[in-house]
Amino acid sequence: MGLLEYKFEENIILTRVDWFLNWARKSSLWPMTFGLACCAIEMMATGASRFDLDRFGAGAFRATPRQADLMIVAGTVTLKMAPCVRRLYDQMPEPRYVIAMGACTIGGGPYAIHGYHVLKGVDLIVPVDVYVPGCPPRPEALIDGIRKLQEKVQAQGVLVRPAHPAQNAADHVLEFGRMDAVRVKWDEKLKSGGLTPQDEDARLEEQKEKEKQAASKA
Amino acid sequence: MGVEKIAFYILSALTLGGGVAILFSVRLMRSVVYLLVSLFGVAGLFILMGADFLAALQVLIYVGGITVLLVFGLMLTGPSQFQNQEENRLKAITSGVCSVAIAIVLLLIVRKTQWPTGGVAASETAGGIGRLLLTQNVFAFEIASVLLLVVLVGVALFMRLARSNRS
Amino acid sequence: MSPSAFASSGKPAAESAKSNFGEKIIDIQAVSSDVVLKIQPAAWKEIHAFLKSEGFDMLVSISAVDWIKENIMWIVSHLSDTNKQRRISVKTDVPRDAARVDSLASLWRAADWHERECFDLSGVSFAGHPDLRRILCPDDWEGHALRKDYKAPDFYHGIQNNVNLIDLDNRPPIPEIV
Amino acid sequence: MNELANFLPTVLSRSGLTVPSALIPVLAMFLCASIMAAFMGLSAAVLVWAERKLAGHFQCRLGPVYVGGKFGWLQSIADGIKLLLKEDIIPDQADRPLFRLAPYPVVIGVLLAFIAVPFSEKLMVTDFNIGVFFILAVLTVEVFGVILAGWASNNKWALLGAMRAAVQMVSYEIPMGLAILPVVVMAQSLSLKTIVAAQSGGALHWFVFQPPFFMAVSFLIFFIAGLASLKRAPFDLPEAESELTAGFHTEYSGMRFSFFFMAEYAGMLLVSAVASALYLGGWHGILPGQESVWWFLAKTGFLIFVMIWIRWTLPRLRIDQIVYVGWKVLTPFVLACVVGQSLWATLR
Amino acid sequence: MNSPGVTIDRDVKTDELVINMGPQHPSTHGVLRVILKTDGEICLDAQPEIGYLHRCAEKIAENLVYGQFVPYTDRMDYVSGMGCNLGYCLAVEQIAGIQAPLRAEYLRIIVTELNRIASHLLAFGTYGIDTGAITPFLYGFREREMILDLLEMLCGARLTYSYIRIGGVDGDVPPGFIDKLREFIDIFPGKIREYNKLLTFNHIFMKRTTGIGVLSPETAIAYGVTGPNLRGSGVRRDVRRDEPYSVYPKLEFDVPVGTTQHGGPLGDAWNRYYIRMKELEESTKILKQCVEQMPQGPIMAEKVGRVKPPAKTEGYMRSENARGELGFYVVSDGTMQPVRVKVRAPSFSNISVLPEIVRGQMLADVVAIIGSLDIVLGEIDR
Repeated sequence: MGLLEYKFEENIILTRVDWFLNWARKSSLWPMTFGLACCAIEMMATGASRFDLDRFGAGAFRATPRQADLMIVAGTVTLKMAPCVRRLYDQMPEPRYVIAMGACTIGGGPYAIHGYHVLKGVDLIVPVDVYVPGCPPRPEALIDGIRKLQEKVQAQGVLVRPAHPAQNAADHVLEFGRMDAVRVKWDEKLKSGGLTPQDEDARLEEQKEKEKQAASKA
Repeated sequence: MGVEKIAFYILSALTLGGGVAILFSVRLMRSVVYLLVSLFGVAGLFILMGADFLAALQVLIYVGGITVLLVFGLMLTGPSQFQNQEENRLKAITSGVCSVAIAIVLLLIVRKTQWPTGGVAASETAGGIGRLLLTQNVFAFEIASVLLLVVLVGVALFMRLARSNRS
Repeated sequence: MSPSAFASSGKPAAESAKSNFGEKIIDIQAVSSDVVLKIQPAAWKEIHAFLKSEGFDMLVSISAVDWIKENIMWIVSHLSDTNKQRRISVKTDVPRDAARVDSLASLWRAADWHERECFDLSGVSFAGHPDLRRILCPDDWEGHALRKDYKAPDFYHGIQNNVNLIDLDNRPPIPEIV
Repeated sequence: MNELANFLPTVLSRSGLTVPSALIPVLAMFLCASIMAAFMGLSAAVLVWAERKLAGHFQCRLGPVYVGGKFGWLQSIADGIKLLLKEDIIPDQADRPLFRLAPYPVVIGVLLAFIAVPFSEKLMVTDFNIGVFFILAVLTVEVFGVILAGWASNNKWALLGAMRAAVQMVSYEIPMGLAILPVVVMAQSLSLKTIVAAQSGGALHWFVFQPPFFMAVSFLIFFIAGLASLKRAPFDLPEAESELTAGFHTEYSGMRFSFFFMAEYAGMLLVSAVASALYLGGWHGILPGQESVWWFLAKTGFLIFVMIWIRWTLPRLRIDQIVYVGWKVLTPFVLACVVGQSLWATLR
Repeated sequence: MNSPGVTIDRDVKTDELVINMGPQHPSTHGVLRVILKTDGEICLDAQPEIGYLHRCAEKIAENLVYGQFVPYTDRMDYVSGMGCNLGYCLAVEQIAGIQAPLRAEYLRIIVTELNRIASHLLAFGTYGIDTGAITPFLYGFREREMILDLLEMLCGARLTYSYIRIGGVDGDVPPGFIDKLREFIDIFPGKIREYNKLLTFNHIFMKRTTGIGVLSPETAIAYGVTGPNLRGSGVRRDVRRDEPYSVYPKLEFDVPVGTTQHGGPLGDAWNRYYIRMKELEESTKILKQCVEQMPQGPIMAEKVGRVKPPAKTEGYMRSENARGELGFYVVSDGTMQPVRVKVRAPSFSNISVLPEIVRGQMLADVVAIIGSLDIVLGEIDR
């Protein structure tokens, strides 16, 4: 679709086509079999008989990221696991979506303060579409998250760039733009001799500077 | 020039092209694929001659059996051996001479033999082949099957010996 | 048998150890759950070998307790006897900056992982361990987390790790993870 | 196809088109091919949906409900369109030409085999006089595609999957081929049309129910070997999800993956269709004189249901057990059946 | 090669293949990573790599007051959180000298045993998936939902309960709970028979799992393997019976051990699995007795208030969780925060035995063996 994406002005036929393509995408969100911790058990329960995720067409759990559309990050991501999560995300084909399930995934949860080895939010390493809070969220909550994601997908532009980018739930696409920019920047750093502690210090400085500015503004 | 002739040229090109490609391909796995193409060409030629039983046999045995075994062997022997080894010049010369000699002999045979011409419209080749195998050519057929049996028993025996040696 | 009876079930073994090792056993304590043999660090392995021959065939756990004020570390092991249902515990004091005892990996296979964990989290080194490396934290992790003076890193491979520095409204850009 | 070729000129002339007579067979061929491809795609879609619904009901849940109305009947359409829209990834280290090539033999193998399937007395593409044999031959091409896919992905799981596929095929090709022989002995022909025609006259004349029941055994063996050659549970080792993540198609995404997916379901249809033609009397009904394509479809559907049922009930075998079953159980039994049936046919 | 059932010869000499299984793999039960060295289908070596879920619980414990750590214990063995709650609370009660009232003890045992059943049902289901049968998983979850409903009535949570508190339990049973529990106890034995029919005695399943991953009693004890895995090897050891705590001395139950009468050797994967199925029955028995014996009375010890054990006291509490012997070693320095909480997780020792029992098995068996050990990564990595 890369060739056709955003290549058209808005008109009634293409909008219908867009609607149809988005309908297909949202009706068949195949999640990846990817459980990290406690939330994974609730994710399994969501797929099981009582809650039956398959009703929404999202029940075909795929074991390989290549065939999945949706990564439900279910459970605490640790720093040791973070590169793996990121690699799995990179291996998924576009369009891909991420649901951050549970408090730990959203912001470290109960492990945020003293958990030296816990990632403080999975959105530090992958862009997230829907956040489902809870510790762990009930299956109903996850289903609600998937419904929300379906709404978001339905509002996306496929052939036509939506009139109001903010409406395009996605920010998904914008998110990618941002990510690529970051990637380029870091790639350059890597080529010029790799990351050094000084780089991290510089970033920290930058961060503090920003905070100061924000504080002074306020 | 009918459809058949066009088909004949296409299939021959596939067969020969596949064969040549096998020779010049560096990766063993790709040459297996070229072999497949060549075999399909031959099968097509058989169909063109009305020998559809033979064509099916060709696909079943060569594609289903032989190439799969080849691939299996390739997979089991590890990635380092998938590239053709660099051969020395002497080997190249000897093999070249041999293949040229074989080609000449084959050509001579083709020239000398009186090939039966004309349409052999066989409606059901399978029955005919079966009849021939069990009447006229029964001896050759049985010899071939005995040969295969000997090979099977031999392999089983080898494995048994190797196993008892180890334990 | 009541729970308190279990707590003292290692008493005879502790006493026979005391009579065998004498000076090397500093004290026999009775805590709420076990009989604790308090020993010299140098005798760590031989006393465990003795207890194993006494019938304590299962090493349940090895843990270290960091007492930063006293500048010592406890290294504690818990043993149990699967046949006679007895339990006993062994404890030794080592200085914080030279936390080091002999490895028990040759006595119990279970000690392998327990000691690796103890090394990883508390920074106790076990002499004679076959493969003493980190087990829970990544290999390039710095510091030993369960030491009382441990401070978590602010960054790990470009990922922010200090929750106080993360701007919640404006999350930092996503880094390329190397 | 020949009927179509005869029928075509009248249709064309009626619609006012003039086509050179030399092109008519070619046109008929194209028409047939596209009809078959459409049929295969559609039936695969229906089967995917049916499997998901059935699996749901086997597992005390509903399966797809919301997509496209009441029964989720548009589910596989949505899946298919989504798969078409997905990004097509070819891994960096993969053998690119082979990686691109691999899905096609898989689909073409199954599609070609459909040529020889007799849906009813009239409704079949062409009646080969070696029909059964042709189907067997063409199916091997499919497995070659699978092996190629596993190899070209340059992924260890995929490679293991491909190796398993090869092993499985070598073990099950022979029982499957031999299981056909008793039928051939009875019908005195390799043509599927003749074979089905030989079973006319009610359920008692179907080959499965022929005394002395060598046929029933060989039917079972054919069905089991067919399951194995389709890589369906409990023989789904090449793509064993819990062991090899997704086996030979681990690295395939989007469109290319959908080819494998489609081929699996079309393969189910094919094996069931062939089995019902060979043993269950094809288009003949239970009572004498009933002849309809619906009978054929009903029998095929029943066999597909059994396949789905087996899949959602049984655990998976291990590779050595699969080889054991293939060589040491099925092959001797089917050989006995062949010999027994031949003796029966000559002595009778 | 340590399995008498299956012997595989290396007939064809081929290259060794190093495969990295996990941390994301459908059958590593979480984020376990196993580095496999294989020769074709035969596994020559397997090294488990853990730590992908290291959530620093022990460090967190040192920064919280005693009572606040209870929710974190839920998240250790997140499949049977009640057992962890119980172990931790008993450990703290031991060093702080608190005694929970009798009704609370009974309630604790009821919820722990219910949770044990839920945990074993999950193990049963995922083991089905590991061996390729998907439906048992959903059957297991069907009954698991009933248990979760019961527990939800008690404490409002489905997975992470924090129902057991230091000094007692969080709340008394709501009306209707006991009836629902009785109903569950009545129908559950029938369901166990259904599971056995569907999976346990399935021919293919038995062929797949008997004789693989044989764990001898000596190896098991040397590695500190406990719980159903140890009992599968024929060692009759169960903390509930051997060193009883809470009200277990008053309850009658069997400790099932591995058997050879179904064809496999002692300590194989099937036996480990079968022990869990047997324990489902035993837990149901315990539940029945608890419901009958439970007295009226308070559910919280008086004057628990802020827990502040005396300085330099230590206690090591062993309890039998669904996966084996769960130990909490709590050391106090006289403040309201513990100086050290060490968790002796059963799965930690259970998975360390993996290299020993997968050597020489086939790749599919590796998956079946990991499944039969029934590990929970939250507890291994803590």
